[in-house]
Amino acid sequence: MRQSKVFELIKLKFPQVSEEDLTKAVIVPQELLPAVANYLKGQDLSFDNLHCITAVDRLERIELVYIFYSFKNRQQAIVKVYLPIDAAEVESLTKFYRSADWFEREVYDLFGVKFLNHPNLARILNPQDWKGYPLRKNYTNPNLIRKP
Amino acid sequence: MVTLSSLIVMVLVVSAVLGFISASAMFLIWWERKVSAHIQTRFGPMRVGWHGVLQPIADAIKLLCKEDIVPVGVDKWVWWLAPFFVTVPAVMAFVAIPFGKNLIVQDLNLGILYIIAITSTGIFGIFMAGWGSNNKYSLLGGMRSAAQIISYEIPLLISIITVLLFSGSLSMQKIVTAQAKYWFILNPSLFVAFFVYIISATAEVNRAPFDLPEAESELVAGFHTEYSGMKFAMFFIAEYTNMFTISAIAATLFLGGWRGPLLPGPVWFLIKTYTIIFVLMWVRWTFPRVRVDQLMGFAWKVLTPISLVNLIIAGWFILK
Amino acid sequence: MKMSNMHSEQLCVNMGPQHPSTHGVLYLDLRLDGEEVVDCITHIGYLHRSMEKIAENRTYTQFIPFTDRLDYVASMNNNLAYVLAVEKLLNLDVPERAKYIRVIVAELNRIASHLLAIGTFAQDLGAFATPLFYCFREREKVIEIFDEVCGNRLTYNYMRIGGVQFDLPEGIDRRIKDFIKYMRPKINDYEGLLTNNPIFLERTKNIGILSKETAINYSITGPNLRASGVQWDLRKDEPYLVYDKFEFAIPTGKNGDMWDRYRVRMDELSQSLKIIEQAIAGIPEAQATVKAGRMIKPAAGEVYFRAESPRGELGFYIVSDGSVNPYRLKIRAPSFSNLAVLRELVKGVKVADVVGILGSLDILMGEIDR
Amino acid sequence: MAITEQIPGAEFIHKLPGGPVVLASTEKIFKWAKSSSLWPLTFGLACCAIEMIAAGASRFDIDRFGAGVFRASPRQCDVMIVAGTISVKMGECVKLLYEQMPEPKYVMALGNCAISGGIFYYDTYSVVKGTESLGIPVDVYIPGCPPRPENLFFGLMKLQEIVRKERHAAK
Repeated sequence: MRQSKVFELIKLKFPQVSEEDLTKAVIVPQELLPAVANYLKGQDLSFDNLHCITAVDRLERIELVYIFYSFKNRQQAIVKVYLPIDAAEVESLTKFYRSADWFEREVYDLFGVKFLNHPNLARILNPQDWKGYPLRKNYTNPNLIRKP
Repeated sequence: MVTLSSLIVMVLVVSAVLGFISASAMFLIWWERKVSAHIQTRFGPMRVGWHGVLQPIADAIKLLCKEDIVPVGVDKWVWWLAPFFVTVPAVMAFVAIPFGKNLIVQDLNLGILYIIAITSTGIFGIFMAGWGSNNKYSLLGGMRSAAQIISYEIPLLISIITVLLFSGSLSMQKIVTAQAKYWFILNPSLFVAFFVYIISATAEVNRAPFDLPEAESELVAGFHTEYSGMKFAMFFIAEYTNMFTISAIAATLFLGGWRGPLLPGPVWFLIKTYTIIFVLMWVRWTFPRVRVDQLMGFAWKVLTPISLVNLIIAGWFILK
Repeated sequence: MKMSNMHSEQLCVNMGPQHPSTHGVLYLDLRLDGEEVVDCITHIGYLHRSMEKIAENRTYTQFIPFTDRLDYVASMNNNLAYVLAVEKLLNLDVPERAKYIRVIVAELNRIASHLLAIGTFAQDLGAFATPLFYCFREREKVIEIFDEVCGNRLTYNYMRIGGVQFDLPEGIDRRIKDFIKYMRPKINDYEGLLTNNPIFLERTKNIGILSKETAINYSITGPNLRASGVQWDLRKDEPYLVYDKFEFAIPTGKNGDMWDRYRVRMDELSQSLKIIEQAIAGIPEAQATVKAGRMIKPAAGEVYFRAESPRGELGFYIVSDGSVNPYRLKIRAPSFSNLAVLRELVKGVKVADVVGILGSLDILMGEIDR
Repeated sequence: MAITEQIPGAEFIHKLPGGPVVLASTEKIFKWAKSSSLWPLTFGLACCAIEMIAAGASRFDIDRFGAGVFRASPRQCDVMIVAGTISVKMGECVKLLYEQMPEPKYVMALGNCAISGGIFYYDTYSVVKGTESLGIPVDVYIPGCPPRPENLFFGLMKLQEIVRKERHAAK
């Protein structure tokens, strides 16, 4: 089963999703994410593994990248969520996938994306009193010396 | 009434014993480092003296001139006294150990009882160190050691009682004399007792695989985590002295003490003792550590029943 | 009265960041009830070196040495996963000989890494230093080979985009064959020292059980996943390089306890030796590198590639905007997920088992904190 | 203050004929003991820690120099080998560990990261630029990324030299 097949199946159930041209990733509107994740985990597709969550700062928006994996079908699916940079909030997936716990904390720590209903949304890599979100493109810190 | 001459003799004997203890502890520390190194295909200390023989002396002098830190929040008195409570019983046990035919400080007629009674008080020091340090690792180490020593005291004593059934005396010299015909270890029931004794004694002196009170991979350094300098050295010396004591008791009770052909008594005694110590070291550098509940289970469910049954069988043999 | 009804005041023990058996700078916040663990909160980030930020300011080639320092016990495998990801982005195919060389060095490094894992695991269980030093003795042999191949002992920086830095030196195949011959009986030595030791069995059997479902749900990968009974190895299931040409088995466990995790690593040692043997036999004589240029400018796009590193699936998610630097580079480190499950595993065990379970998971702080 | 001045009655010994000689040789013995028994702290930060273990393992065996007793408790060790990158989060802990060590104490910065930040100097927000920037005085720098165990031994021998050449046995 190819990524496009996964997209078609999701599209059938959720007509609002679209496909990213360049990467063929499934773009999901942010309010639909829990429903899509629930569907992905369900019987039809059985994506039992949330392999990775990451984010990309595209200046005007933050792209959340979810990589799902199905051990049953040996199949990978990349799902993206576009978030506005000034109100980066999305529902947490911890109730479906336990691995989401630390991945989401990491994204929160480095990009400042708020995951709603996360059991313990605290910084994970940086100290708790850290200011700013380091992997955003506009991040500055006196400790950060640019390579000449 | 203490006369001057007896006072002088006393001072001489005490200094001889103390000298022997520190020399023996240092030798054991060096030996352990060499044995462990050779087990691990290394050399161990090489640069300080011939094959590193001066290494423990260098270590001791260095520890002597280290800063003595008293951490904030320790229970001062308890913390200060703990190393002494560990070291003094270890030294006192030497009173009743027979090194040779006449080479014994005082042949008490309750010798073995005295040694066991004295060495068990060492636990106070360990527990004081654990409690007084105000450190959680130390506390856990102290608690473990208290539980461990109390549990292993029972099979240890029962195995010794088995010996006493055969020797008919508590005096160390009389026990050695009782082995004139054959070593006690050759008796099947005492053979079992010997192993029970060695295992419980290993636990008693906190050696691997029963080194839970100072388990490095779990509790950093266990009960002596907060000690530095000379106080730490005292724990170290006490540990090795205790190891010598239990091996000496094993040699006396089961291996015929200083008895042996050709060589003089003290030499035989030391050979036997150091052989047992070597076996303890060998075990230490080979086995993983047991867990605390397994340790207790082993004492109560395995060793105690074995030693009790063994005692009954031995008693039946003697009565028969 | 039943023992389970007895509770004492909760004791909070801070294990780490400096602790002999936290494998680096991990900080565990243990809540104890006597000796029993009630809860364990894991704090990471004490080795956070902001690799991902560095990547955004380096060219693709310049970032290779940084991947060495991710999982510093298995640098070759990190190099490999990274260059394969970039090559996938570039759609670049490397010569056959380079693929063989990559397989050989990656498998050698897997052996070195597993040896360290087994040694430190035994150390954590309290077998003081001896098994660890035995493992290091054999590891030195691997390092010697690497020293000859690329001139460094720990951080190799050997892979290049489009091949490898140098071709293998003369006569190295002889040395590798010697190593294989030397290593096989040594594995039996470890079996004798640890596997059948009653204390070791008692300490590891049925402790820290990680079920299949939990493992998948927590996104555990690598030997830890296989120990839970999932037959899954990227080298077999999504073969990259020339792994599909070799014959090797995927060792799996049954219960997912500490002993199974140890067992899987032990078995993988001999499987890796088998792969190296076949690779040495089949290596073609050819050019080892294609010129990819120093300044690589991939077209705008995104790629996710993962490879089987000794600790699990190491993934690189690279976003390119067409310039010489990656726009964003995400490192999906296997240890990160493997450590996340610790809290689940240690509930209700004794303190001594916490370090044992941690050792059996074989985590490495370098790639967790990045 | 010299260690011999701490000995009770040192002044009196100094006045005796031959007293200064005794004191000087005592001082020498102390220095010898200190230099031949440098116990390191079990404290690995990053990559260099693996090389530090390798230095202690069979092939290299740091125990030959009497420095093989890796103590896990900072109270019982003499030399802190800062082996690896110090992150901002870890900085406070490193300082605390240094303060917990009893005098006389020494610090070896093992590897470029511990010296200056190394390859993690530029473009990072979370790496401390070397041990000295934490306010910890460093006695021996051992460059390399990571340094080979031989380099560590060379650094150790240099440290022994420093200890033997100290003006006073007590720092």
